[in-house]
Amino acid sequence: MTPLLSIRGLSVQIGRGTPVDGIDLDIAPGETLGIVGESGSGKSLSLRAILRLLPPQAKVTGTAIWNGVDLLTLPEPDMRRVRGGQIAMVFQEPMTALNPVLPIGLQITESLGVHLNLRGAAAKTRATELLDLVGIPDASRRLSNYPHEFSGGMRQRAMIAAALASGPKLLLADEPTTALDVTIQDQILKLLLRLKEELAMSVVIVTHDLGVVAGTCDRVAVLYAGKVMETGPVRTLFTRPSHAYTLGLLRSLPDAAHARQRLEGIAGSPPDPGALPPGCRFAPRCGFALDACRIGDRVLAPSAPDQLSACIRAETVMAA
Amino acid sequence: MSATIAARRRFVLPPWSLLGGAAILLVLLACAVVPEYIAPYSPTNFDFRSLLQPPTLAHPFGTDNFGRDILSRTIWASSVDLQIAIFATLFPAIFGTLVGSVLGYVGGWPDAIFRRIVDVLITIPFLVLVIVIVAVLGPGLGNMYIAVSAVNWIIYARLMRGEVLAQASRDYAAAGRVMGYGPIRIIFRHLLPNAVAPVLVYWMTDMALEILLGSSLGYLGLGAQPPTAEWGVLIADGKNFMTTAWWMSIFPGIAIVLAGTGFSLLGDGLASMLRRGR
Amino acid sequence: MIRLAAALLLSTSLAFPALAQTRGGTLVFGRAIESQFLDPVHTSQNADIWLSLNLYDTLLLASADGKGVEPGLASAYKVSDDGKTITFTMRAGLKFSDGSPIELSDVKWSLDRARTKASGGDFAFLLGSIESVDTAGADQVILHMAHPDPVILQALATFNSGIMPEKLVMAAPGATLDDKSKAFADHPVGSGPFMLTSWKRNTEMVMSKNPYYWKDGKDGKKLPYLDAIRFVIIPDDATRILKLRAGELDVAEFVPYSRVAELKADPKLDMELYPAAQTNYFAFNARPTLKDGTKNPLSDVRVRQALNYATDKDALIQVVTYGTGTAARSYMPMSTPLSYGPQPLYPYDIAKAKALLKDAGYANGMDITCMVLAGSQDDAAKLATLQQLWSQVGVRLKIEQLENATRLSRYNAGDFQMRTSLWTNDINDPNEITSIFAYYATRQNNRSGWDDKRIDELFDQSQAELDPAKRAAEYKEIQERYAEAAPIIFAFEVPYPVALSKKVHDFVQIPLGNNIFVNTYLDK
Amino acid sequence: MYVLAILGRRLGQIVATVVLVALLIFGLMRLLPGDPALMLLGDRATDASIAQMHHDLGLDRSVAVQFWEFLVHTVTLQLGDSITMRVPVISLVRDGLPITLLLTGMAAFLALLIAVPLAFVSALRPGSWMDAAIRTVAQISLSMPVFYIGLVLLIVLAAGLHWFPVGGIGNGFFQDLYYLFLPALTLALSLSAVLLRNLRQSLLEVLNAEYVNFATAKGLPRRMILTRHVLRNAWVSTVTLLGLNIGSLVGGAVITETVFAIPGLGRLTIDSIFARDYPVVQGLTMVLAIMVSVVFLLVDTVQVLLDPRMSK
Repeated sequence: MTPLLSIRGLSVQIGRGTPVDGIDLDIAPGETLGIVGESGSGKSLSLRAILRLLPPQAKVTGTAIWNGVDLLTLPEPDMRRVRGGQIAMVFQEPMTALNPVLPIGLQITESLGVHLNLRGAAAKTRATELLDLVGIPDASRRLSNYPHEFSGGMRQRAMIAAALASGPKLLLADEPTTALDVTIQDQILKLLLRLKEELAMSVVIVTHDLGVVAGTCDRVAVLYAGKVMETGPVRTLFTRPSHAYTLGLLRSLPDAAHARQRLEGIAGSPPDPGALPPGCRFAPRCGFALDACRIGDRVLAPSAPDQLSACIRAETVMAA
Repeated sequence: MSATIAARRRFVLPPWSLLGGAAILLVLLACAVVPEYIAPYSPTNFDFRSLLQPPTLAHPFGTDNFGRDILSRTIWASSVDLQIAIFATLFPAIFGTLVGSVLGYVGGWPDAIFRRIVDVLITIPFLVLVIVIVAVLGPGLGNMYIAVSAVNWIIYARLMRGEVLAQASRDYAAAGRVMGYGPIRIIFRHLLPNAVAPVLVYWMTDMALEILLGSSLGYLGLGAQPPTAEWGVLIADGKNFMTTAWWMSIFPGIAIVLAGTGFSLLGDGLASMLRRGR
Repeated sequence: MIRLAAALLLSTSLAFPALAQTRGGTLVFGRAIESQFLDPVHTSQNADIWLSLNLYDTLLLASADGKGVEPGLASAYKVSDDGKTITFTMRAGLKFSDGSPIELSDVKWSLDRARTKASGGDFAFLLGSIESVDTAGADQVILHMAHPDPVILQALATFNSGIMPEKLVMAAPGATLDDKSKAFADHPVGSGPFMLTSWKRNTEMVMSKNPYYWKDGKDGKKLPYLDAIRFVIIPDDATRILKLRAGELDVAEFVPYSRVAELKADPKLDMELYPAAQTNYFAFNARPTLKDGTKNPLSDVRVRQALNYATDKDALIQVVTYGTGTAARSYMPMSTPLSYGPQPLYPYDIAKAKALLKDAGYANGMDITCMVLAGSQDDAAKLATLQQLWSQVGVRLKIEQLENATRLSRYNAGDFQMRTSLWTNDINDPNEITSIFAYYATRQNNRSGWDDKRIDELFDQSQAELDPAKRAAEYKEIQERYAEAAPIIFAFEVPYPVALSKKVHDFVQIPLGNNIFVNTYLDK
Repeated sequence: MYVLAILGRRLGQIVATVVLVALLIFGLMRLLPGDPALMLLGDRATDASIAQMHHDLGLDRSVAVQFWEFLVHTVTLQLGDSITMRVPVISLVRDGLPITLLLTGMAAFLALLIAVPLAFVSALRPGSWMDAAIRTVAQISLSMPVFYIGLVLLIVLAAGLHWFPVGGIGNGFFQDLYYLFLPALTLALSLSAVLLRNLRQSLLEVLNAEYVNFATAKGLPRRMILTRHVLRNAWVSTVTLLGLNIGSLVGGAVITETVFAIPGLGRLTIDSIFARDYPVVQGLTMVLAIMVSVVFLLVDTVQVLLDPRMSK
């Protein structure tokens, strides 16, 4: 099956550092892909690099093939049609992602005008439907409200409505639940899954919350210091990780795959993107590391069916 | 992620602006402290053999209508102007900061009174108020400091009050209260150090502003009194000669711009350092 | 090339000056200060005095040389032999600027008002010798004098004797004469060659031609030549000159001396230095003790003389006036009638100064404090020069910078040691300046506290002295005694620096400062 | 009627402020050494003429009586008569206020006109040579005394190139606009430098804000993002700053009006302080205080319009 979006060698360079360093990922139609990693692992950057949302200081290289064209070199006007129209994105903090001085309704309809040429009453009707769809009661009245008049969960719903307004084929969700209460998190995740079915989209969820991945994703990619450590179906990867880092992540959780909490259990801290260690970037913190781990480049290699790992000690890890 | 980029940028910039600002100000400070070793001529002695000379090797900045060397006057003026920058702002900055931090924390009726005072003082044009006070006390720099101090502390107090209000609502202040610290300790050990950054930055801008105010008062005859050399007064002296002896006003003008640039670079640098520190 | 052509054009126009006066046009005059009040009797500021004669004509006019008088609204006058009656014959058909006739009653009323202490303001003393004013027949105005007054004719040519319309003043709103005068002075109607047509305070004042003015021009038609004068207020010297050079002004007054040379070199301008009855001096407090109780060395005449010798007038003239001034020869400006001064007073002489100081017991020098006007570049230059000069005789001169209002208060209270000063005559006679400078009763001799009974006596005599020779002798003695006593530093006289566009002709600022526009005309 | 209540309270505050301003200025003016009579009489003053003038001006009455008269004047908004010009202060206000309003208004407008586009250019390419050039020019105009900027503009643009008249005011509104352009520009330059600094900073913050990323991610055209999402937010702090600077704008007008020979209230205020013309100083500071208070009120209103969060 042809992937919906195919990313090859995606790198982001900022100053002397390379926080994203050659990432390869494929997203299949209808699939939900999770990207996990500690903060600073480059997961958010990668996501934003795809939609070219990074400031000019950030140099992005590689390819991201969408419908046969490379998003990273697409002319700006064409790129604008892709953004929102074909690939949408929701952000972590709805409070900052929604413009505080504009009414919610306007922030939904402006995208309708640009992509679907819907304006005036028609746009308003559609916006009401969208707010309905994301489960905001009394939608038509709420259009004129400002973000500060919404609760946290409602804001996130409103942002999702604004993002999905023009019927995209792919939704990039950047830590969509991190800023929310646990009870609300569930509602939002359920909403995303429902919308995914109803709108027949693919979804990429970036998160540091393994629980979110376990509950929603089909496939998962684990990022560390700007590189993909391991990818594979959620079930197999969580039960039999083939990378020492993944194993470390899972072990750091009291009840892996279920409890939602921050990844803090691995001793040491991620390397500075400006001063990366040679060899495997996880090696300095890794309990499995050998001398061989500290030299040479790592490539993803199959470690199990559908599962790729960059760990030369994959077999030992799987056995652990 | 944007945080990462911002952090990188901060990491590069502060040394530049801070060092640049400090370098400029150090040069001015040298001129201010030992002008007699730097200036080639006396700043006040007339020389009727060289009136209104354009810049030459002997007089790099030219001479004025009394034959005084502009370079020497500009150098000597730096001590007066740095004095203005410091003395006109020192009291307002310190007093205003103290008052503002106390008011921001205490609130209540002292705060209400303060807000009334602010209302009154900011509705009278600053220059008008300063002129009236200077006229009451008599012209001259000393009285200008008093006049500016009487009015300007308000700005610092306002700034500080706002910052402290914001800081006081944060967790550590509450934690301090729970631990039974007195208000004075909370204000001065916890709130003030955290809230002082914008005040410091404004202080730097204010120094440049006061030099300008000094020159405005000089223009109206209320600032530094001749034959004292002060940049603003030097510019005002040169105003009648702008078409015939441009050097009289241009060089002191450049000095003011330099000093202003120095202060604002220093302010920018301090700001980013403090922001990084937080 | 273009500049050369312009220069050629200019030189031809210089070679063949326009012969005839052209009529019409509006003269734009840049003023440094605004008039305040246009009632000639209540006028005390130079800005008001200097324009007053254009609005209010007087019975007599000062002659061009400033020493005598010539007929004005009165076509002839006759002084009786005992000097106690003066009869004026008024011109026929005189009218105010609104077209109403100037009645004899208007003349009587105006002079009565101007000479009475209660209604006459600060200059009533000029007319103090008049006992009563009478009219007779159709055109006679008769002054009965309390005593003969040698100055009365000059006084009648002075601004406060301007003739005003009684009916219109009395018809102006207001309960008292003062209130009426206020209301009237806002929209005055007068007898001068011009009339006020609009006045936006702090902006501009427009005077237009009074169509009923009596005097004929050289072309046989009624004066003035100009249609109007627009006075524009431009307080900043630099701006005023820029505006003149940009052609937006025809005349700019009070050109700083520092720019006289530059403007003289401008081929499009006439830089005029009109002789002025104006003198620069430093006033001393000559009382034995100062307000704070300390001993005042300036009470010793030797010290005052020494300081005069220690002052290099030429240096002052160079520094302050860029060479445009002349050294003082008397306390009064030399254009004052009866002024006496064979040579500049107290030529620069350090040795003499030192000797006098030693004699007075100040061989080791002393401290003197001088009040100056804050922000005045002239004062700053004067004091910087004095500091350098006097340091050579051991005098340490301290400068006290004061804002004008404070300075005046301190001065009037006698709370000063020395100050910078400038005097301008308002009348073509030595009596005004003498009464202020040398006659104790008026105001303690210019607040100096110095007193000379003999001068007081001479002055009293001169006030009623009709014999010109005797009067001249009295004033000569007064001036000699004053010079000897040196209650001031005799410094220098300065001219009025006025820059005019070349197209302006026959404008004059007389030594008293009055701007005379009646003969002024503009090239088309 | 919530709005009306707020407005009412604000008006009350303004009245209280203006009365306090009047009291403060009355007190300060009585502390001033100097005597208006001497200013009027000058060097010709004699003891008799001074006493007469004191009586004429009502200055021989006790301070308490003068204060009472002043209070009555203040409450009835009768500002009294000028001592030096002998005309009602209110007529001076009537002549001068429109000019000062126009001058400061134009200056504020020009300052925005200069600051906003330049701040955009600067903030969109931070660190570029354009950014550096703009910030340098801003620093220079911020460091130059107002009278110097004014004279330079006069010499170059008016006297040199003849694009503008050298000072003064025109006849009628549209000519005034032309005459006041240079002085307004003079005032605007330093203000625009202040605004530019601030606006650039807020633009940098806003441009990095998540809602701008979100707007971009929605596929909105760049221009729409800048005008609708970026500018609107950056406005809030700029308008606040502009409001806070109105007082200093009026202060700057004092100097500008002198340099450009403009008969506004600023110059008149200073001249009257120097002349000890108490009624004029008192009247004008009150009028200026009212003017500044109204501007503050406007600023608050605009802030609420720009940022709905402020209405809380």
